[in-house]
Amino acid sequence: MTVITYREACKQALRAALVADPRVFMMGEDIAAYGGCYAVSKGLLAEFGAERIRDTPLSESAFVGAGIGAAMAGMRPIVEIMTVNFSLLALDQIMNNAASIPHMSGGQFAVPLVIRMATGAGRQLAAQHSHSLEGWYAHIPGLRILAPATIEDARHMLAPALADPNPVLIFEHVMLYNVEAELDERIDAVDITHASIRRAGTDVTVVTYGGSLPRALAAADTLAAEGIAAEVIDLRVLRPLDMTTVAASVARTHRCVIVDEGWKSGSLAAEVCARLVEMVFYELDAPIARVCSAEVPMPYAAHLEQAALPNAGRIVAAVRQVVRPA
Amino acid sequence: MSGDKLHLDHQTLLHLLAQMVRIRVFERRCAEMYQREKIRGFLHLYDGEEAIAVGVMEALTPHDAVIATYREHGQAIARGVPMTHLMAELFGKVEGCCRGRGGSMHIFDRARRFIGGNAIVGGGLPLAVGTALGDRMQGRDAVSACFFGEGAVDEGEFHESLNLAALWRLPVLFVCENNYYSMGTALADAESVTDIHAKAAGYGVASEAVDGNDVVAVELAARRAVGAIRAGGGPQLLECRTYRTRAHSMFDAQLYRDKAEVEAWKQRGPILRFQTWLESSHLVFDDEVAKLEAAAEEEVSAAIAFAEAGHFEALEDLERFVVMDEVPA
Amino acid sequence: MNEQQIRAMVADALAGIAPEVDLDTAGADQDLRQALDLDSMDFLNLVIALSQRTGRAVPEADYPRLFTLAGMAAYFAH
Amino acid sequence: MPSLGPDMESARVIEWLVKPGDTLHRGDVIVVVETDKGAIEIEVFEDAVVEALIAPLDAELVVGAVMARLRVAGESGTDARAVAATERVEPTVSSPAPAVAPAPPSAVIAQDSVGTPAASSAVASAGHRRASPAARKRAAGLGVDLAGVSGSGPGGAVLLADLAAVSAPRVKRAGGFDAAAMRRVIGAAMARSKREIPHYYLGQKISMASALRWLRQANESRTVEARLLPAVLLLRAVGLALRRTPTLNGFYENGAFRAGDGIHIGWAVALRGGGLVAPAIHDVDKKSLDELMTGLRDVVMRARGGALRGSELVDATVTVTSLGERGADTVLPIIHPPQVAMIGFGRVVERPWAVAGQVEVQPVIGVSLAADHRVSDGHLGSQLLADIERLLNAPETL
Repeated sequence: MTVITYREACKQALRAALVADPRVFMMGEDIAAYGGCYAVSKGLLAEFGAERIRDTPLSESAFVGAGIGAAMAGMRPIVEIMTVNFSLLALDQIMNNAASIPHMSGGQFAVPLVIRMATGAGRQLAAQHSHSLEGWYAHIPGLRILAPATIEDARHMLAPALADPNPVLIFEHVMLYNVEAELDERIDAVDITHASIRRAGTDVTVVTYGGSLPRALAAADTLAAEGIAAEVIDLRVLRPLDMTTVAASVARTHRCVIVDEGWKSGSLAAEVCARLVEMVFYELDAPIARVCSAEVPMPYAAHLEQAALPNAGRIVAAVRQVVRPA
Repeated sequence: MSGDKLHLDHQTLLHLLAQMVRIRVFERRCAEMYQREKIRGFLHLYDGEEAIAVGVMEALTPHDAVIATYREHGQAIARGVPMTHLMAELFGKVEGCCRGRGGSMHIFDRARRFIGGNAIVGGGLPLAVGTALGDRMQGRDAVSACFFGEGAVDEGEFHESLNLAALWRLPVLFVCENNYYSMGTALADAESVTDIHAKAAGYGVASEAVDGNDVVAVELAARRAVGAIRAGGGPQLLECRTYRTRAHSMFDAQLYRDKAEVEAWKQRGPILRFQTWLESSHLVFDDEVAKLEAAAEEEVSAAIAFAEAGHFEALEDLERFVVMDEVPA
Repeated sequence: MNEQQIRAMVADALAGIAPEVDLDTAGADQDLRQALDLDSMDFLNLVIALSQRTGRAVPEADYPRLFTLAGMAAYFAH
Repeated sequence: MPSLGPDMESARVIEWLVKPGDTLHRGDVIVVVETDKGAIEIEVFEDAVVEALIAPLDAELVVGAVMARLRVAGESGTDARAVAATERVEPTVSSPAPAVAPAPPSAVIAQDSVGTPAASSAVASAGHRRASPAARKRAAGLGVDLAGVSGSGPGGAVLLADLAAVSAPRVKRAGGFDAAAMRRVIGAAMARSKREIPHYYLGQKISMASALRWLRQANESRTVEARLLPAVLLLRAVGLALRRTPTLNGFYENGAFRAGDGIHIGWAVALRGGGLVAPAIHDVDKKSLDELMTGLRDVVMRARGGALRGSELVDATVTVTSLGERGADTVLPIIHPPQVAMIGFGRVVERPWAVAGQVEVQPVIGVSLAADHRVSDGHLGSQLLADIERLLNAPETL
């Protein structure tokens, strides 16, 4: 067992992928000489050279589109977008080309591309660097959307993502990069298909992913002291959703709270809620509750930003209301 | 076929004419099939622009990649996509090249490295940069030929892609089919600088403007450009000036241009000009033109019959190919 | 538990089993099955209801002691 | 009128550029029509001669309507073609989908690949009582009427926890029950049965000693809620026995016997205040005793509450009546048409019974069969009764 950061786990995954397959290369803004906006790719330029670690101009549409084209020409590109807000400049390429071409071409072309990007708030980066838009991407057929929330997932999700013949988007929450944990070296692979029960419980199911997982686990600790046993599920894969795991848990606990840093309106949390109603309506003993971000562009001031975000206290309050309604 | 010299022998000339006539006949029958509701959706025909696809494709090899526009029947036919599979696709049949999932605007043919009609204006340019990058990283001697209209020059992708291709000296041939109207908006109403090929200089991309209605001129220019790209000179841009003599799509009253203007361009149409020149120069024999026209008619009729006889994809397969099980070999 | 209490409890239970019957027509020593036209399913459901309300497990062998209101009062008195 | 776009439904003729007798060449513009998008010229795709202009100026024509009649070069006048409508029989107005669809789309399109709605198994017996879906489901399973349960949830909503304390099934008889009408229906059905069905009757006495002993032992270890009634053993025995005599399980219709698609036993439930219904308990031969007890409790409660589903009243392939512990000791049933058999059980009574040459007092039940002679005869009927006896004598096999 060694203790490493989430950032280091991401870097180890990239290095291993570059070593394992000569078709793998990286491109993105400031990933090479600068070392990556969040320092994830620091050192890779020296190790692998400028041909495989490519700084790009600030042209999200062009370099994401080039990643799609290179994937269709036989490469296995890893494209980094600095932050999810910038990915909107490449949304056309992701949606209209990467996600559509396999179907539109009648299966003649696949797009084996991985796009990584930072997501989420908490670093006072305000409204153009802090949003959680992964739910939008999870709307799009043809994409696989991953949200590694643990050191193991950060270390091991990349390899199966690169092996996937479809475009895979990996969302790394900015508040996780500095999280330290022991990397269990007995684990050398993870799947990118299933949700994971991170804590077992019988009274309520708390469904979350990404940067909200630590908050949900902290809330579960608090609740346990009150005699409420919360089961915490990490979705891990935001598309296609593993609703089998989630629904089975809710069928046991009969109650559910969904924690999602995205906005509530039209969110991933809304989707999980709707599917639960479709699948286990008659198992529900309380309305499904959601803890999401306040519906504001993320503000700069620390107290406003924190007030806008889900936190353990809000999760605890939501669970109490669901388990012991007033 | 490589090199930038053009041997204007009898067979070559006939071939160029035949290719353009095949496209023209195909498009005429498409219009007919559209009005009979055999073809639906948006249908954009290539009449008047045939010399560009035919001329450029002559300069390419089967290893090269072609990234096309949504007005791409002519590009597909010139690249060698069988008319049968093309027409079946337009009919929405499973025998179509994309099993009826793409339609007129999204023609793909993997075997011919024909990487898509693309119905997002400018959407194909980054893709071409990517295929060129992938080819070069894998040591392939291949050019990515990217067709786009002058409307795509309005888009950021044009500028991002020229810059990136030039920055990385990638083997991309940017082919601008400048027909002076992006749908119904005249070039001068959309671009501050209407001399499109001049924009390439800002990115250090070599460029040339050519009469897009002269098939020989297009082929010569394309051979020059492809030769320079293969020699490692980085991307090139070819602006082919032309005119579509039909409406933008089938449902277009053409309120934005004069009939006289259309008529004048028709008189300069690529087939009429080339055929007249061949005949007046006695480069073709009397019945050869009639024969290749009849052959084109027959080929298109056979394609229509093939499409008619085709089948619709089973509804159970609706969601097939959304998520791929493997990367096609 | 006196007879009044048991009568109230039985009336409440019967409201869920056979709401159309009128317990007032039954005397304390009358066999409820006959007085109220309860079949074996009704009677079993009545036993279940009384067992749950009193928290007493009622063995099958004791069923005959529950045929009358008086019997029930005696049975559940302890 | 040709279709020029997926959104075009019709257009107005504003100018004919040709007249009858004109010779046309492929590509000639012959008419101008006004569409939602402005005036558009219509061309011909073949060389032809104009025979007649059919659409008058200013006429609004739907897509597919005939505009003119042309004679294509080489054709005689009689089979001249209509412009732009050469292959059309019925004009369809602006149909963007292909005219031929290989299969009805509902099966595929109504469902996506991501999560299908769970089937609803709850019974809507509680009106608008506030209750959680889970409480509703459990209440339905228990046969509990939520109206009688006090809820601890918001606004008095019934939650699962509230049901844990709730006891017996509570069902209210649906309003508007008309005893006279039911009597007329029963009368009509029984009169038809007596008129049309040539009944034959068989009867037999069966010792219930083994069955009741087994049941007593089984119930000893069960909570009161989980206990079984003797009726369940009878039901199960009949269900299993009918497997070997399928011609007693089904219908006589249109002059022929049709076997039932399963062994669905209509269980005759007497209603207090008069009347009788026999709702079906499905696939009796495939269900455990516990499942049959649950099913029996469910249909009895709902029959008395007037909450039966229509299908339950017509699904039965055979009917069983049991007079219970306070009835007569023999019943001679009348078959419920179009069924072909009915089995009746009398009251269990203590009778002297010879066992191995000794007379003992044993609980005895009279079982009887009424069956339709058009379908079966007494030999087969006897076999059914023998099988029922064999099964009741070996209750551990039920």
